[in-house]
This record gives sequence, C-alpha cells and structure tokens, in this order.
Amino acid sequence: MISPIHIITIGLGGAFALGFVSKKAKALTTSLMLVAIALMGTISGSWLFELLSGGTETMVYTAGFKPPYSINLLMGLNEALLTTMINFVGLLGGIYLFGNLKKAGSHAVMVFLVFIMGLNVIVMTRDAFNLFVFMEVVSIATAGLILLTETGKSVQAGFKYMMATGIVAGIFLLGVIFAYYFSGSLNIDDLAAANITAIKGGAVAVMMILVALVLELKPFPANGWALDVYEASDPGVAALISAASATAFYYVLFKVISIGNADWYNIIAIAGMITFVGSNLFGVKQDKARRLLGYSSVGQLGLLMAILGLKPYLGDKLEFIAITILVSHYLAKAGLFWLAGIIEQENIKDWAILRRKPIFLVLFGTFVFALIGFPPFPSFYGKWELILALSSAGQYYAIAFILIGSFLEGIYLFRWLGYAIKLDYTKLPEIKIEWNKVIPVAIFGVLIYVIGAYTGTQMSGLDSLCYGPLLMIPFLYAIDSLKVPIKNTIAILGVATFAARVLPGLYETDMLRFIFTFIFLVGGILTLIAGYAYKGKREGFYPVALLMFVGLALIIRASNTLEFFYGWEIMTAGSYFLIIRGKKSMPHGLSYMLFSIAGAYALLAGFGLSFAETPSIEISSLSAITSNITIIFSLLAIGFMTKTASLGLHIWLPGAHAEAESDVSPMVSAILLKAGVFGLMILMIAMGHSPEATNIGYVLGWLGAITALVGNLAAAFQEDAKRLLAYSSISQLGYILFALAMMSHLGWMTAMVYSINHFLYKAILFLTIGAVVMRVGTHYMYKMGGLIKNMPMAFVAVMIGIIALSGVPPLSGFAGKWLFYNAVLDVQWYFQGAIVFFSGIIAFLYLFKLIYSVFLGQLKDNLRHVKDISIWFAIPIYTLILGIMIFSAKPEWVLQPLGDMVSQWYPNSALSWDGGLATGPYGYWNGTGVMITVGIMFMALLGWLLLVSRKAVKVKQFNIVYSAEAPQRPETTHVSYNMFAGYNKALGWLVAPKITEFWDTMTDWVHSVAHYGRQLYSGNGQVYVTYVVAYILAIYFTMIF
Amino acid sequence: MDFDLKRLGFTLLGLLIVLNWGMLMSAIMRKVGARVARRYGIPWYQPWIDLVKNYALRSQITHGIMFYLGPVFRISGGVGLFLFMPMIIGSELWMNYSFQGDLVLLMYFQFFGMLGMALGAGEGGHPNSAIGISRGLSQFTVIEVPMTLAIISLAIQYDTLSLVDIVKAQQGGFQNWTVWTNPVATIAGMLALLGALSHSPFNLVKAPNEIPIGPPTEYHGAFLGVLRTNAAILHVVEAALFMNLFFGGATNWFEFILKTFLIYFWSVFVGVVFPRFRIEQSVAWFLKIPLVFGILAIILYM
Amino acid sequence: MEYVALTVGFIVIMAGLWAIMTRKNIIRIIIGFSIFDTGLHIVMVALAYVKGRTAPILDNTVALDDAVNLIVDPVPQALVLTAIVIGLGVTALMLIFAMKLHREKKTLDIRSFKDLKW
Amino acid sequence: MKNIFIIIIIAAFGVMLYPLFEDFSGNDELSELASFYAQKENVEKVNSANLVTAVVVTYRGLDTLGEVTILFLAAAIIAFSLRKHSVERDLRRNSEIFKTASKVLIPIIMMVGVYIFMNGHLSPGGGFQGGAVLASAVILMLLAFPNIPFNSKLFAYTESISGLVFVGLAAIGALIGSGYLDNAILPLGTFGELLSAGAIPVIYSFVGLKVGAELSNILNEFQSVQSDN
Repeated sequence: MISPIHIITIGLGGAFALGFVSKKAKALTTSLMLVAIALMGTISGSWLFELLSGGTETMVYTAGFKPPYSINLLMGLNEALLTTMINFVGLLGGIYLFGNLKKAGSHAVMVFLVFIMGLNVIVMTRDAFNLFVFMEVVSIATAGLILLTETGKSVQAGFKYMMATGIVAGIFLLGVIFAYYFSGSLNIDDLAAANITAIKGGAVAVMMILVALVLELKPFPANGWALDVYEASDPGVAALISAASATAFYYVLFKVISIGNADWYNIIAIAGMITFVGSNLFGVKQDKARRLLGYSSVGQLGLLMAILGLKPYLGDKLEFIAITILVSHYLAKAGLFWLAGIIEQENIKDWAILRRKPIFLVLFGTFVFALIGFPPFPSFYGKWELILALSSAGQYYAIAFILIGSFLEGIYLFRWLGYAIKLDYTKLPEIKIEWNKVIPVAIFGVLIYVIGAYTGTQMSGLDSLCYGPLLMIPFLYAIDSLKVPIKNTIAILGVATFAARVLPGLYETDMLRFIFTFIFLVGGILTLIAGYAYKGKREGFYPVALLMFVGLALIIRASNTLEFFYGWEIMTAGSYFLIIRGKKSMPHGLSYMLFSIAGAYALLAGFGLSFAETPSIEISSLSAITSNITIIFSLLAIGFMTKTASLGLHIWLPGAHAEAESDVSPMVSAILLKAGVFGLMILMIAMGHSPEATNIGYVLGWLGAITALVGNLAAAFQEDAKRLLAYSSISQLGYILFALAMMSHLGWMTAMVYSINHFLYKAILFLTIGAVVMRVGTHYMYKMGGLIKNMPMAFVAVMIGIIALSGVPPLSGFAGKWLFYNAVLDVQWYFQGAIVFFSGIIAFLYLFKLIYSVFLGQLKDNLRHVKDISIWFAIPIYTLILGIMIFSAKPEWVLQPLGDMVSQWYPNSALSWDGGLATGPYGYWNGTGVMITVGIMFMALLGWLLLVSRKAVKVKQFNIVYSAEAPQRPETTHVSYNMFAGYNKALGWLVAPKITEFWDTMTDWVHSVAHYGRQLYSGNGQVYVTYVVAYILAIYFTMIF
Repeated sequence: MDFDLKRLGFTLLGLLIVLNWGMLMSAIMRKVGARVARRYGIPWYQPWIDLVKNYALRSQITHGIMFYLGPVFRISGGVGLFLFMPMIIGSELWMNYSFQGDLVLLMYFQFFGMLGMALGAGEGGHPNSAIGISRGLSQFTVIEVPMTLAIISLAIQYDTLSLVDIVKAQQGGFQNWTVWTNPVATIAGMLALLGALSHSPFNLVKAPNEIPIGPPTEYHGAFLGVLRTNAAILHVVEAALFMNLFFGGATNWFEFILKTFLIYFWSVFVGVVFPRFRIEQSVAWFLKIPLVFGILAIILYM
Repeated sequence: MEYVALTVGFIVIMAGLWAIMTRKNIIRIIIGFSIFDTGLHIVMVALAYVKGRTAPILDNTVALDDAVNLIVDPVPQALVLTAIVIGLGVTALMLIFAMKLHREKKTLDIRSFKDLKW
Repeated sequence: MKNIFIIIIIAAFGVMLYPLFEDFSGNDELSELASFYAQKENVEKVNSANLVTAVVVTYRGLDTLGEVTILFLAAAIIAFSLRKHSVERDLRRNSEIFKTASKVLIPIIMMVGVYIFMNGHLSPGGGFQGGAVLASAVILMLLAFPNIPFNSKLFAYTESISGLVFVGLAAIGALIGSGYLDNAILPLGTFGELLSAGAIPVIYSFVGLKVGAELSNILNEFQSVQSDN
C-alpha cells in the first residue's frame, strides 16, 4: 500500500511541478492536474478497498516522532471513504471545469489541485494546529476558486467569505492555543483524553474550537456569506464547495467533537435542527436556482449536524445514518449544481428548459427525490433508521423537527420540479451540450441508483423482490421512443405476469390481500387497455404508470413496515408523476405531493414509535403495542387518510383527479385511493379491540360520516364533470372510512363491498366521462348535452354506473346499503348513520346532474357530429359493467367469502345465508329474488306500454318549446348551470371552502414568515461578521447557563 | 325463489284493488280541495275517464329510448314498492313479495322510479322538466332525513328492519300502535309524509304552477296514462307504508282502506290550509322541525 | 509580565473586532483583520513565556545539557511563525478582493456591495 | 445606535475571554511536550541549535508545508486574477540619489537575507524571515527602477524548484528515513555548525528562496497594476 501521506506529496509536488509546464500548454496543464487528482484518488480508493476487505487502519507519523511531539495522520475506514469521495468529486469537478481552468491558466489549475489536497489533509490529520493550517489552505483556495469566473457578484461573495472565515479561523486558533496551554498537547486524541472542559478556561477553549468548526458548516442564521458564495460562484465551484468541502468539514467536526463534553452533543444537535428547519423555511420563498440550492445545502448540513449531535441516541446506527444521508447529499447536490451550470437558467421557472433534453429532466427528478429521501435512494434508508433510532430513544422533538424540516424542503424542491415538468419551454433557448459537463452529472446520476440499491441490500428486512419489479421502469424508459401500442402491450403484459404470479397463491392464503391485489392489478390492466386510444408516443407515461402499480404491489406483499413504507413511497412517486401529467395539473400535483409527504412522515413517525414499543418492524408486531397506542395509531391513521382524502386532508384530490388525463383519473381514483383503505384495514386489524382502538374508531366514524356528507354536497354544486366525480370519490371514501371505523363484522363487510363497488363504478364513470371529454374537449357539463344520440354506449355505461353508485336496487350498490343499515343498527351509531344515509340521498342530485347535463337535454350545435367513445375505452368499461351485473345477480358469490374473511378479525354476528337470501340481525334481503322480480315486472310493464303506445312517433330535436335569449354568459341560462340553486341557498354554507381557506392561510403564513425572515440576510458582509460573532457568543452563553 | 301462480294471482288482484282505490281517493281529494276553494269540483269517476282517454289517444310522440322507458321505470317503481309491501297482515297471500326484502329495500326502491322518470323527462329536452326534476330531487333528499330517523327509531324500538315484524309487533289493540308507543317518531314520519306525497305546501315540484314545470308536462297520451296509473298506486302504497309503520297495519281490506284514507287525508288537509313553499324554503323547513323530532325519536329509544 | 502580554493581546483582539464590525471602508476592515491577528499572536507568545527564561536557541549561553530549565516553550513560537505567514497570505488576498471591488464600483464602502441578499 | 449594539457584542466577547484569563497562571516549568524537545537526547536526534527551527521544520514540518502552500496559493491566485487587466501606466521619475543608493543597498540586503535563512538552524531567523528580507530588496528595486524588466518567469521557476525540493525531501524522508519530513536523511553533522541538522538548512534555504520569490512576485503583481495618477 502507498502511504496516504503521498496524497500530499502528489498534490503539492504536482502543484509546484506545474510551474514548469509552459504557460502556453494550458490543456496539458489541466490534464496533468486531473492525472494528479486521479492518483490521489487511487491512493485513497485503494485504502478504502483494503479496509473494506478487512485491512487494518494505519497511523502515519511524520518526522519519525510519535504524537504529540509531531504531527500524525490517520487513515481509517471513514477517512478512506471520505477522501475517496472528495478526490472523486474533485476529479469529476475538474473535468467539469476543464474549460474555465484552461482559460484561467496554470495558476488556477494549481489552486484547484491544492484545494483538493487540502481537503484530503483536513480529513486525515489528527493534529489541531495542523488542522488549522490546512483549513486556512482550503479557505484561501476556495476564495481563489470563487474568483475563477469573475463577476461583480462573485467578487463580493468572495470578500464576504474571506471576512467570515477570517473571524472563524481566528477563533479556532485562539481555541487551539489555549487548548494547548491547558492540556499540553496539540494532538486531538490527547485533547479528548485530557478532558480540559473541567476547567472553565479549558471549556471556553474547547467551545471556541467546536463553534468555529460548526461555523464552517454554515449554521443558520450565521450563514449569509455561504449562501452568497453558492449563488455567485461558478456552479462547478459551488458543486465542489457543497459536495467536497462540506463533506470534509463535517468529518472534521465528527472527529473533533470528542474533545467536548456531553453537553456539546445537545448543543450541536440543536444548532443543526435550527439550521435544518430555518434554512428550509427561508428557501420556500426563494426563486433563484443556485441560491435555492444553497439554502438546501445549508439545510442538509444542518440535518447532518443534528445527526452527529444525536449520536448518544443513535448508538451504532450513527455512522450508517450519517453516511447514507451524507452520500445522498453529496451526489445529489453536486449533480444539481452541475445541472445549474449546464442549463444556465437563474430563475427556477426557467428550468422548464430541461425538457429540451428529457434525460436532464430525469436526472433532475432523480436528484430531487434523492434529497427528499425517497426509495430507492440511500437517504431513504438513512431517514428510516434515523427515525426508528430516535423513537427508540424517545427523542420526539428531534423527530418532529427533522420531519418538519424535510417537509419544508419538499415544498420548494417539488414546486421547482413541477415548474420543470410543466411550464412552457418553447421560448427558452436550446441547451448547449458540453460533454465534459454532462458526463459528471450522468455518472453521479447513475451512481446514486447504484449506491441506493447497494444500501438496500445492506438493510435487514427488505427482500430483493422489493426492487426486482422496479427494473421494469428503466426498461420502459429505454424504449420510451416507441409508439404507444407497443409500450402499452408491454406494460399490460408486465402487470399481467405479475398478477398471474401472485393472485392464485393469495386466493388460497390471504383473501384480504387477494381482493386488493385484484383491484390494483386487474384494475391496472383494464385502465391500461384504455391507453390504446392514445396516438403518438405518449412519452414518459408508461414508466411512471408502472412505477405506481409496482408500488401498489409492494404495499400488498410487504411483510414488515420497512417494505410497506418502501412501497408506499414508490407508489406516491409514481402517482405524482401520473397526476402532474394533466394539462393544468401543476399546482394540484404539488399539493398532492405535499399532502403525501406529510402523510408519509406521519406514517414514518408512527412506525418509528411502534418500533420503539416492540423492537420489531414486522407489521404483525403493530398489535403488540402496549403504550402510546392512541398516538401511534392516530399518526398512522392520519398517514393513511391523506391517501383516502378524508375531510381536512382532501383538498388535493378534486384538482388532482379532475385535471388528470382521461385514463389516469380512474387509475388514481378507482385504484390508488384503495391503497389508503388497505392501509387503514391493516392498521385496524393490528389495533384489535383495545379501548383506545374503540375511541379512535369512534372519531374516525364521525370523520367519515362528515366527509361523506360534505363530499356529496360539494359534488352536487360542481360544473366540471370530472371534479364532480372527484368529490364523489371523496364521499365514497368517507363511507368506507365510516364503515371500517365501526370495527364490526357487518361494518367491515360494508366497507369491503363499498371498496369493490367503488372500484367498479368509479372506474366505469371516470373512464366513460374521460372518454367523452376526449371527444367533446371540455370538462364543463353545461357545454355538453344531448349526447345520448351520439354516444349510446357511453350513456348506458353511465346509467348503469350511477344506478350502482346510488345503491338503488337491484344493482350491486344496494348490497352495500343493506349491509350498512344492519351494521349501523348493530353498533348503534344512529346519528352518524343518519348523516351517511342523508349524504347517500344527496348523491342523487349530482348523479342526475351528471347524466342529464351530459347525455340528455339539448344537443349542442358544436357537438352535433362527435362520435361515440373510443372502443379502447369501451372494452374496459363494459368488462367492468359485466362485473357489476354478476355481483348484482349473485351477491352471495362475493359476500360469503368476504364474510369468512372478515370473521378472522370480527366474529360473524348473525349474518346467515340461505341460497340467495341473506338474513342479518335486523333484516333480510334476497338479491337474486329482487333482481328477478324487478326484471319480470319491468318487462311486463314495458310490454304493456308497447301495447298501448305502439304508434309513438320519433320527433326531431327542435320540435319543442323554446324560451330565453342568449345573454352575456350563455351558460347562466343553461338549465344545468347552477342546477340546484335552491338547494345551494339552503345548504350551500355546509360546503363553504373553509378547509381550503385554512390550508391557504397556512401557506400564506409560511410564505410571509420566510419572506420577512430571510431579510435577515441583508447582503452586507459586515453584518454577516456580526452574526458570526453573535452566534459564537450565543453558543457560549447557552453553554454556561 | 319458489314461483307459485296463486301468490301471483293474489298479488295482481291486490294491485287492482289498490289502483282503483287510489283513483277514487284522488278524486275525493280533488273534490275536497275544490269545495274548500268554493268550487264545485269534479265528479268522482273523473279519474277513470281521464285514464281511458289517455290510453286511447292515438297521436303520440317520443324523443328517444330513454324518453320512452322513463314512464316504465316510473311505474315499475310504484308497482315494485307495492310488491315488496305487505298489505294485509295475517294473510300469507296478501303479503305480496315482502319476503324478498325489508324496509331498506323499500326505502331505496322508491328511487328506482324517480331516477328513470328523471332520465326520461330529461331526454325530452325541455328545460322545464329538468328544472322540475332538480327541484323534486332537492326536496326529496331532505324529506328522507326525518323519515330515516323515524325508521331508525322504529328499528331500534322493534329491534328489526323487517316491515312485517314491525306490523306484527303492533297487533292486539290500538294501544300497541307505534303512534302511541313511539309518538315522536310518528310525528317525524307524518311530517315527512307531507313532502313525500308532495301536496301543497310542498308541491312546487309538480305541475300546478304559473309555468307548468316537471315531467308531467312532457308526457301525454299513453305515457301520461301510465304516469297517472302509477300516481294512483303510489299514493296508496305510500299511505300503506305509513299505516304499517305507525298505525298498526291492516288485518282486512276495510281497515286498510280506512287507514290509508285518513293518512292520505292528513296531507290534503295540510295542503289546503298552507300556501306553497319555494324549494329553498321547504329544504330549510324539513331540516328544522321534522329533523328535531327525528333526532328526539332516536334519543328517546337509544 | 505574561499577564500584561495576555491582557494586551485580548484588548488588541477586541480592538480588531471593533474595527472589523464598525469601519465602513474596506481597507480599514482589512487592517482590522491584521490587528485581530496581531492580537492572537501576542496571546500565543504570552502563553509560551516561562518566568525568567530565554529564547529556545542553544548556544554558549544556553547549555545543551540543562536547556530544559533555561528556555521558554518553543512550540507556540513556532506556531506564531506559521500563523504570521498565514495572516500575511490572507491579507494579501483580501487586498486583491478590495482592489477588484473598487474596480467594480469605484468605492470602498462595504455597504455598497449588497447585490446578493435574501 | 448600531454601534451600541456592537459595543455590547464586544463587551460580551470580553466576558467570554475572561475565563481564559482567569485560569491563566503563567508557566513555571516547561510543559512535558516542550521539555521533550529540549532534552539532550532528543535535541541530538534533530541536531538543530535553534529549537524553534527544529519544531518548525521537522517536528511540525507538515504545518510549514501548509504554510508554504498558503503563500504559494496567495501568489498563484493573485497571479491568475490580476493578470487579466494591467492598466497603462505613466510613472514619475525617481531622484538620482535614490537610484544610486538603492544600487548600493540592494545587494547588501540580499546578502543579509541569504545569511538569515542559511543560519536558520543556528541563530534566530530562518526561511521566512530571510525570504521576507530578500523580498524587501526586490521591493526597493521595484521602487527605484519601476520600469526594470522584471523576469517573473525566473522567480516562478525558483518558486517551483524550491517547492519541489521541499516536498521531495519530505517524501524521501518517508521513503528511506523514519518518516515524512525526517531531517535525518542527510548527515546530522556536528551540533552548532553550519552544515548540521541534516536536511533542515537545505529545506530552510529553499523555503527562503521560495518565500522570497513568492513575495517578490506578489509585490510585482501589485506594483504592475497600480499607477501613480
């Protein structure tokens, strides 16, 4: 092995040697520099390999004396890893900056080389003063690199940077020298051993050292200078500062913190959390791309600081957590800065330019998701372990802070991503591709997946199947340039094979999972069939659609909470991309994502707490919880209810479902929402019959009832057909929540029947309306009408759909209603029951409005020639109708297995079957009988009418009375515009958008706080210095008090 | 399901009785209304004449399938309600097909007719019919609230949702009738009945306005005949439902006729006394007094 | 003696801070930094001092054999040397920035360089 | 107003420094570490009369390496960031006396500088001090003859060479000696003579040259962009 000390030899020697290379041969100079860095990289890399394969760490002594008499450096596993990371990003960064360096000439090249070398040394050295020297080397080199691309701004930023670091270095030096005075050594390990914090002076010295190191990590609010640097310096340089320097300085704090006493962990933890939350909060208002990245970097460092500070609670998990999150930040942030340099757009709204080269968009998305901590990226596992460890240690505040911070980060990152995906880019210039800039980004983009997958294999309890299906996604991206039919077939085959593999097995073993898998996968296939109706390529649709279905499948087959959460996040990501595809979906996609993230964090916290209760992540262990039951289950319930869009958490749904594409709406409405239902069922099974469970159930029951009522009322007042259906979904999910909450045999029967029915008829309705919308090109019902003439197929489908939905016998909807009554009387929830019943009746209002306004009434002139819905939509629609018919004619076929299934958890109470005749505790009902009776009667009466009015003459449309002229807004005179005006006058107040207002107020609040808060960063370097000093004092006084 | 002709025969016979009684009753009520308004009014056999005339009319037009099916749905609703309703307690055969479903079935089957009607009239394309329907639906939703509460209260009281059992539980002297054992629920129910039969003050839904509104304005000839037939049946059946729920059902046809008459008369009585409500008024009204009674009914029995 | 030096050192440090935080002219701020550094150096030397001893250079006055009892601590002196040179480098660099800033806006008032904020 | 705030801050800073002062109690004895450096057997291991030099160049040689690097960096940064824009200059003429005097002085100053770093391991002084003196000679030259053709290339080469020698010697120490920057790779010689202390005088001389060259370069850069009007 080459001694790590020769990293210095190569770095410095190379730098000096470059002086000989002719000033003309600039390319040569730069290339030599890269070679040098590569050599340094190979040294550290070989050490990393050595140590990973069981080698022993080595201590390098200089001048042949042992410390403290002389300086020594350590090359351990951490050092090897971090130096490798630094040299690697240094190499790529050098390649990225090749042009600039060449332009600036050999001196700049030397500076760059020395910068990387210095970072290596500060990672390895074990001597406090030596640390100081090389920290100065690095900060001077940084200042030099900031000048690399010289603009007025970069010079200002550089000067502020030098002022701040000047103070910091001074404080550090003061601390070191006094530490030497009190301990008699400069060696970090000796300092730690000497425990000089016992003396007051020693404590101050230690404080100075540590606070200086903290300040190097840009803690909020003493970090204005850092933000300026990130914003103003060349993106390539910013990438290095964010990836390489941050890594190195974090590790410095990591190794030096041992000289402080226990309090220091708390101080650093608090400082970190404040930074994490604070800078992410201010980032919300930021719209300059690179400054925003700066805020994000600072935030991430804060998180890392907090993790270090929480060491006492994390135990042996610390390094795993720190490294995963550090690596994600390192890769993602460098990648993002490099991207910023490639596309050269300052305002985040102009990042739509990425769509000129979709691969860049993919990379951007990758980095964003990696930062937030989605699977399969390392940070996902890091956050998971972090939360679990913290909850085991009972650090609830820490959990809250970290999750809030991450959420705030999500706000701006996903808004940004939304801009990139949706905004118009046609006016923006072309991206000019320089390969030396693209390659590094690409490498990091790939690397982050590789490392993520590797981390996954290191996790216990995550079996390989969890990312096996994911391989489908890159494949679909690869073939994204093909036409729709091919890709659609492949996608369907993919889902079908998966379904074929799992379904039969489940049918034997696990009815519940069978049913939901059926809904998810078979529903998926049916909705995918509709995709054949699309022309062209439909780029990017299939990967994300499959992503969602894979996620759903993973949720089902998850055996422990980690797998469940993994699948949950995958599913969220996929559905987000599906939803945001719609034309006007940008804001809705964002709000969907934010609610999902918040929900996911609620789940995470819940899982964490339950893990703390029963040190196991098996889902079954949820039932073993003894204390904190209410908190844990409430958290989990909230998490799931963000997906089921229960009242209060529903505001994302209408827009998201209404604006989505025609075949996406059924996916996200009929199928996706069931994921939340499944979650709730898992949860309640775990809750069992404990008194807390009953209380939670009671609350959920009321919540569900009110959701049902409000959802239906709101639906009745919509003018937009798809919005109407969306609100209807909200209320339907309200029923299901209500029924589940009863936690009784009948209640769950009701819930299951509703789930299946809702899947059937909501898929039918959304598919049909979607297809109609595709034909007529508007969502607004008052712009349609009379379409029964052009689209009989669609009309019949909708009619069946609404009869089923309204629960009118003889169709299957009635099964739900009948069970519902028995269940309500059984658990004696009379008032809630009445409310739900009432809302069920209100359903008639919007159902009539839907079918009347679209298909009946006057045919509009502009729609006179529209064709019937596409056959590709008709196929799935009529398949589903067939399903409804079977279910209606032979309900017992479905209900009896359901009954057996539910009996596992809620013993059967007097619901008995005699052929088709079901007898409940309160009533009886013979589905088949009713069907036949009604059928015969209907036919008889029809025959009678045919007999008496056989001569009826068909008349043309205009052969009737007309009234009213055409005023300014013609729709106002349309009968189906504001159809239930009287009703609105009487009950409209019930659906005044109070909740939306509430969330809007919240948003405004956050924004204004961010707006006023960030004015703290006045831009005056002197003020920043004052902050730095004040920060030091603040830490000092918090320390002594 | 065992299909025996005897039951079918009795059922059809019952249907015939109900139909005629319904028409007679409506004639009487119109007469009453006229007398109150100091008019002479129609002869008692007027409805039969109308019916024959309507069925006999030869010039008929239709706007399309749904328009044609509308009345069929409507009358199926009425007849279906009759089929699932026990008529005469004690006689197995006058119980019709009530063994196929309980109160819940009845409550939801009411919508069957309305829905089809709404669709049919809708295809007519005349805005006024749609307006009528939207009003009808609006009012109907709120009528159901006190109704449901009352029914739930009964279900609690008798611990069943089977109408037959409820009636049986009321046999043996009128002190057992729900009207005495559960007066509050009865009040709520009877108030809901006013809306259900949509007489004044809740008859904005139906035609008798300055501008004729609602399905009946669209239909004529045989269609109107069907609708009138249905109306006759439906009124009696509705009354019968309330009779069964609150007034101890009927053990023979005489009792049946008497009780249904009185129940129906109650709505007419109110109708001639009170002026007409606008929709938002009636909606609001049903969510006030009747609702209060409904809730009270449950509180008392839970 | 060493107390005096230490005190003076601290006072100089604070004086430097004062200059850095209050002066508006960038050159003066840079001078403030030099003062700040100087203060640090004084403190370091003060810590190195041992009562009544001489510089750690072994010649005929300081015998090699009991140098241990004759000389002051050489370490901080070495550190001071390093620190001074580093200070020099930093100052030079700051002056470069000052020049560039002046070139940009023809002024040296720190308050006029606030293009980056929030 | 703002100043009052800052006064408070400074005062608080004083409060923070006070414990250091409070726990400071002079030294009566050398610390264990320092006495190690002063003990005979250890002194002979390095064999440099000037212990500070021993510490600077050998024991803590890595610091010195960094220190040199910093000067080097400063020079490099100044070089690449100033080279861009050198302005047109018109300079006033210097007086004859000044010129002649400097002609006399410059060589002497240079000699002194060289002496200082050659004897860095014996007497007070060393590479940095000597280099600074050299640079002062250069600045005098630049003032006296502003338009003298300044061969910055030469200085650059000196800089590089001396840097390489330093690093090279350090590396050789690691390869053949007992560790990086081990000065015993060259014969230690007899204590107190010019050619003693192994690599120290060599290193220090090159450091001197390097520092001299760097400072001169820096001064030249500054001087080349400033004009008198």
